[in-house]
Amino acid sequence: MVNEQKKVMMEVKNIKLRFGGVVAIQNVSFDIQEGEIRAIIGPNGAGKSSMLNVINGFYHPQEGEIWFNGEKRPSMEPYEVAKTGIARTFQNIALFKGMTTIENVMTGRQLKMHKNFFWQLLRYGPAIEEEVQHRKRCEEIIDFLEINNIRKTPVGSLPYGLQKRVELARALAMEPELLLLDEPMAGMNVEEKQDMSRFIVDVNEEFGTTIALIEHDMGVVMDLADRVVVLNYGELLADGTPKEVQADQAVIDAYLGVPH
Amino acid sequence: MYFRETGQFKSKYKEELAAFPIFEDKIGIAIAAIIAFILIPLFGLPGLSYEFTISAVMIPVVIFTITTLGLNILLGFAGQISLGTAAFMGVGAYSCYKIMTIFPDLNALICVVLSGVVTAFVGTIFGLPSLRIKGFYLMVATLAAQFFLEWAFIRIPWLYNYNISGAIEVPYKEMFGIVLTGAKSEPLTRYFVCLAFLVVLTWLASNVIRGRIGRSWMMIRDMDIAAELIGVRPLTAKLSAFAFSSFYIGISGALMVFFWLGAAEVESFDINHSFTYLFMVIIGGLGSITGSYFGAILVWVVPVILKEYGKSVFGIDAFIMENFTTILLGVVMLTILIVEPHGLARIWQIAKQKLRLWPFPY
Amino acid sequence: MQSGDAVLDTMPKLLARNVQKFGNSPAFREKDLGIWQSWNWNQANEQIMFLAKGLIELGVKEGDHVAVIGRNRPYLYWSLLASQHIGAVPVPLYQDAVADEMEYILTHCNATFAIVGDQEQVDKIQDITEKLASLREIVYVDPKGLRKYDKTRLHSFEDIIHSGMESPSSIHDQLQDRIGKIESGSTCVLLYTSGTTGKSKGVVQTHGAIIGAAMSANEHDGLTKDDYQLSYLPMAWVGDYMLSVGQGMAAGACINCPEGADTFQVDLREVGPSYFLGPPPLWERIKTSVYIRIQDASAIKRGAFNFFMNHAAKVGKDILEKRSVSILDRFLYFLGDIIIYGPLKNMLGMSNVRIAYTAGEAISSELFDFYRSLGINLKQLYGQTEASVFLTMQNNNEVYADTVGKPIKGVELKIGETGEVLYKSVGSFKEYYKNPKATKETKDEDGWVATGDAGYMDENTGQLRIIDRANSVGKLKNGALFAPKYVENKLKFFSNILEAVLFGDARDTCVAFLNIDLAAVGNWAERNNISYSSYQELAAHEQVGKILKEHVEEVNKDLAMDPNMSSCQIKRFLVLHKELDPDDGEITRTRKVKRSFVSEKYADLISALYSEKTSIATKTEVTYEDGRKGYLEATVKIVDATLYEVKKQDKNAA
Amino acid sequence: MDFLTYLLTGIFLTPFAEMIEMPDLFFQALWDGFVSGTLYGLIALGFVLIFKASGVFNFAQPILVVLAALALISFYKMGIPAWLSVVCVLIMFYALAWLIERLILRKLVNTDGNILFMSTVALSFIIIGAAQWIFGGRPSSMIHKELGFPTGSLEWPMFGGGVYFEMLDISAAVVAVLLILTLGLFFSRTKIGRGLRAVADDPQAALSVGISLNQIWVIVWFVAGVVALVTGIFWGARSDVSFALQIIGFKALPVLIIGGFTSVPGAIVGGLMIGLGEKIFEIYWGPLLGSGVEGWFAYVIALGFLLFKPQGLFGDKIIERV
Repeated sequence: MVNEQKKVMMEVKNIKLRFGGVVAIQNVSFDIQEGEIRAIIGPNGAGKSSMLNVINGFYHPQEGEIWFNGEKRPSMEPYEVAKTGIARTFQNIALFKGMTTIENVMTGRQLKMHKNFFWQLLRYGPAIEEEVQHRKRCEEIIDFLEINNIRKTPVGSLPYGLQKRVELARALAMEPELLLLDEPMAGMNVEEKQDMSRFIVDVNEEFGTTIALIEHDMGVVMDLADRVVVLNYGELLADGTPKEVQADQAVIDAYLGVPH
Repeated sequence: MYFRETGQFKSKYKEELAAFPIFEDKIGIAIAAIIAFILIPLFGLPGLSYEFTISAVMIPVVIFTITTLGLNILLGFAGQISLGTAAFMGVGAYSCYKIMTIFPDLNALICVVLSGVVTAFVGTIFGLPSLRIKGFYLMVATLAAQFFLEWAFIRIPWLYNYNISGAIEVPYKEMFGIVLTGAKSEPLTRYFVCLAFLVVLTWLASNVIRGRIGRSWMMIRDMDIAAELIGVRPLTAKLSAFAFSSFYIGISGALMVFFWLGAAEVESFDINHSFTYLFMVIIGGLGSITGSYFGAILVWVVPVILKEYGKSVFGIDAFIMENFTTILLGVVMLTILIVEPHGLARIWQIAKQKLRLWPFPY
Repeated sequence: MQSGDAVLDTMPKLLARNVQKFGNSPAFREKDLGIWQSWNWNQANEQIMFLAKGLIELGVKEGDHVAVIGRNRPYLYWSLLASQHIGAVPVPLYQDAVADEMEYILTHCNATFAIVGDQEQVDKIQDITEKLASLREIVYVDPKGLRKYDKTRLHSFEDIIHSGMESPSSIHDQLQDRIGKIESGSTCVLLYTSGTTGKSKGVVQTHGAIIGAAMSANEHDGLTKDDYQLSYLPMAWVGDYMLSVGQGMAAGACINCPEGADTFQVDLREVGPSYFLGPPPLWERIKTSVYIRIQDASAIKRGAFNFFMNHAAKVGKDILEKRSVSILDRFLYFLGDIIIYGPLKNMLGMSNVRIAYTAGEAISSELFDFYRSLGINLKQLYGQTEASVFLTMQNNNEVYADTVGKPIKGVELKIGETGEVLYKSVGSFKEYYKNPKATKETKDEDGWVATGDAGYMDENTGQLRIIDRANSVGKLKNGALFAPKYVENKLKFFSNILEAVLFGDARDTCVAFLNIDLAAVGNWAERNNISYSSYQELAAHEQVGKILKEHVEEVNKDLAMDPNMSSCQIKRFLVLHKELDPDDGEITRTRKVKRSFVSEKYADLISALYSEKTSIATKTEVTYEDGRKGYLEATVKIVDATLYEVKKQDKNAA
Repeated sequence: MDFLTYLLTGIFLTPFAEMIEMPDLFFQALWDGFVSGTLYGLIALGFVLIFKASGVFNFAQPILVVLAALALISFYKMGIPAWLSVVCVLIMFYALAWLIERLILRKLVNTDGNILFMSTVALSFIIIGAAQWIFGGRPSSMIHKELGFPTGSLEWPMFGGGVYFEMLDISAAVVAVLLILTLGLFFSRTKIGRGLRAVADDPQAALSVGISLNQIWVIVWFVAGVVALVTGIFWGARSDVSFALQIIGFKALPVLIIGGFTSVPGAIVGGLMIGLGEKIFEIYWGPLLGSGVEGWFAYVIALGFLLFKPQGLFGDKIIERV
């Protein structure tokens, strides 16, 4: 929870993103403080996912800067961004269909494993030690998210709710500083939503991971998020605590569809 | 039915990560090894002459398993399609030939390995387009490699030391007093050399695939966007796949010329061979080492044996048998694609799973 | 066991011997984080000593009662042993007991400390803390979810181990001194009986009794340190205590704990134990699951299964008991073993089972023969909490479905006038805790203990045969014998019937309640596409009634063959609209029917059965999983069953 | 130093000098390039047709060309008059199209593209085997004369030399253009044409509006057969009919890369570019690299396109969405 003025982990300054003629994001700036759960909400097509992709280095904004841990971040490729400790889950699931649950979670450890090609060839000594050590870390995460009984099932055959949880496990395996969740509860029933919210809070408290959460369900946003950014048609509409944002007239109009 | 897994529990992660965790699988592998290393060299295959079995069936199938393994790493594990396999085998063969002529006293096996390394470089270069394009377009790019290299094998005399016939002959090589290559070499020794290569390369491949690098390939294959966002650098993953796969294909090319054919013209590296190797991988099963074995055995051994039986038993001449086997290959390929797109490996996996659950269905 | 063991009469001595003789062989194993974590005796001993010292530092004094609640985990078994080492008395409780059940036991034995498995147990105890005046500290093993709890009287298992590790040598001396004080007669464990009759009683067992009974049981079956078993039964049941801690420690065998409650089948297969004990309902559930799963198999598999199973039914038992069998049959059985029996045992995780026991209640011969014909050496044993379980056990070559074996070493049996079985054994209990009256009632001056079961010595097998609970064996109005348990077991043999309750004491005819087995009947309904939305609706379905009528009449025909049992034939019966449930107090945790409670609660149904009514509307109280109470209304139909004449046949036709 | 100068002059100076000196040779090269370009275009058209209509990249198209040519010759040898044997070949193609739809396409209706592509590769193996078995493997000459196509060549004196136009090539070009126009019309105007385009976009949607998928696919494969026949006739006329034709058939792939998979004009323009480029490059730059450059030239150009404009000139852009 955020009480006093905390160190800012990431700051996004007047970002402008265009796809050909279509303006996806129109000079938006906001910050994410360390250890907080920052929600990004807004109607469909407001630019939420695009903003996430900008942070992720998947889209390169035409203008604007991204500051991470106090330094200005040069324009990076997605895998470089991942190295700096930013992980994410996807709106519509992007699991590796050809692998089982445990293998998917192990992929989260790629950045942490370094044993060179020679050792990999022999898979002996340091290489296997590294594999075992990271396998144990994955098992702890599997235990944490209570998906032990689907450890060996191929992810393709898992129900929707469980696939979302495996994706969260994979992101956690990267032990990120900043975790980007793209509508983690889309398409879930009430019980699954409760479980996922509990896990998100646990992750925030147990591992101290800062979380940027895109979510439609206002109920979830209200009780999970410390601060909320509201986007609409690619512009920043409001930024503040859930209560402030809820009372903000511009936000209510945007959601109730006053013609813009 | 065959499996008795009661009491086989894992108390260390290492056991869990082993190549063959279940005891019964270890028995299966041991039986296969006995057949390959002892039974066939001693008795050959039933109904076929011993000489024919070794030099016309076993040596090629072992070599083609290495090729299929290489292509499977590229296509099955890393998801990068390539129609240039035969050409890369050619690179392996010619580079081995050049190495042997430039360094005459170098041991034959080292030459083969070095030719693999050379092919790995060449393969990586031709793998560069995979960074920009994928899927179907990449296939056409590899076709460019295939035709360009075929052209190079004829048009660059340096490759075949300017001898008029344009083909490369195999020099006499021996190691520890055993004659390895050249006319006087025993088929059996050549068979064991190839088999040794296959075993070592399979072990290395299975290690790399189950490790960090193999996982990065599979990530790229399944969902390259997600892989990139998790920290896998597409460039390193794709090019390492091309390099590693070309290393295997280069070695198999060198082995084909120096330990089987005894000489090589360009035709043995043409586009049709590339298609056959592609068939081996697809029929065998993408993304599975055992699949590579099944594919090579089915696609190579069955036609050869059919031709042999056709000739000796039904007296049909080779030409008709040749066509019959091509049709048969096409038909088997189609059935596999329709019935089980993941190839024999998946059929084997399902059968194994059924046996493990016997007598219950789930 | 070797002669030198006479002196091994306390848990600390046993542990010391195991460390000394079997130091590096596995002592405890648990499936956790995907693999089987294991500790050998040296490592286990080290952990137990640290835990003991940690508990001393926590303030556990000699004679204190330490409650141990949670699913089977090595850490909790260590807690039992560590408490014994510091002279305290461990009191294992059922982990799925409801809060007020726990409250009764915790207040009765005024436990001062509690070592629990996870957050669920901590919550239950904290709900009732005001009522537990004596409880001071709680130690939890799994920290998940407990981060935010107020830690004043709550400690993590790691911290206790840690404090024990760093404890000063004075604590060490205190530990040695306390170990020194423990001898054969001191209290080893306090086990609460599942109490089929009213409130459960606390059975005080001494070290000597537990170890004596365990040693003679091990000797009877020749169990060594390699005969391990899977500890899946509730830790509070004497069966688990005797098998895991008693026999395990006595033989130096490894104690294996499953990953969780729901992964029993997978863990059983992975561990592949050679020694297995299970109550009849478990054997029934496994057999039903086999038949249900095989129904969905392909025709060939089903065909092979039925063919070989029939062959096994014919010849299997003889082969197991080494009797002569024709060459063809033996070959067919050998073939069957490769195709069906071997894989079946493998799928059930019982391939390596050398010795399997059924206990707790009688078992139908059909179910019993099913396992023996497969080559699983299932045997009967009889005992009770007060006797540290082991009273009579069958030898490998004298196995029958309806007798419970001969008394083992150190046990003497005699039959009282009322037909009640009495025993004097090395494993007899010291007393009922704070209940001298009950102690005197069950244990007379010269040590004979009343079992509360009626039975007699069978002439031709020389083994004990249990008919029924002493107090429930009654007389019909016309004086004929009324043995409800005997009939109920025959009814429960049918896979469709989960539970049956017979009434007839001091009446002129017998009547019965039946509970359908939702899994089996549900599967049957599905295949005959009969739709049903609830258990109640399926139970009331008239086609289900017809099938159960056939079952009852088959039992009546069977009873008619035995002259002194034919009077127990069922004249009328009804299918209960709700499952008898432990939470409603109708059956115990190990599914034993609480007969008096049931007859009070359903008095209206019983009277309807004895009247001419063909259906009865009733309203019954139901407890839901989270403890809320609700009411269930239903009109239950009553069905008449045909009775059969007593046929003049010789005795052993039964 | 002379090697470098030799190289530079060889690439930049001598070829253009030769062009100017012998314009007729240049025109001749242009004309030959144009003709082979149209034929490449035709083969590519066969690919585009099936890809547009069923989303399947028909790898067996080149072998269909060989099959058509061989069948035609064998029918003729059996004594059937030339034009009648053409009809027989067409009937054969209709039967083949029906079989392919029934045995293969119907079963693989919604599998992913790779598997469909692989099935056409398998199909090509079956056709190779069958064709060799039935028609024998020996190369034989095309019967274009019997079909009444004019032979001999026209000579057009120019700049002191002469540019020869084979009558056959002219008729090939004419027929090709005619075929392209009819197909263009067929696609846009006729009911089946529209149905075809609908199926290509989204088979499920097309089904929902009542277009019978199977019927469409049979027609498409039949039309591809017709194109193959035309290509086979003219291509077989230029060089004799043998299985080598299949290798030339693969040349259509780079054409598709350049022209885009889904556009008919793209196939033709691509074909011409490759045809002309190949001819000119071979004649003027070929000797420098040891000739026989035709084999890989098309692919190298295609590679160039792939790296900068993957969807080709006319193809629709491929967009990656996360």
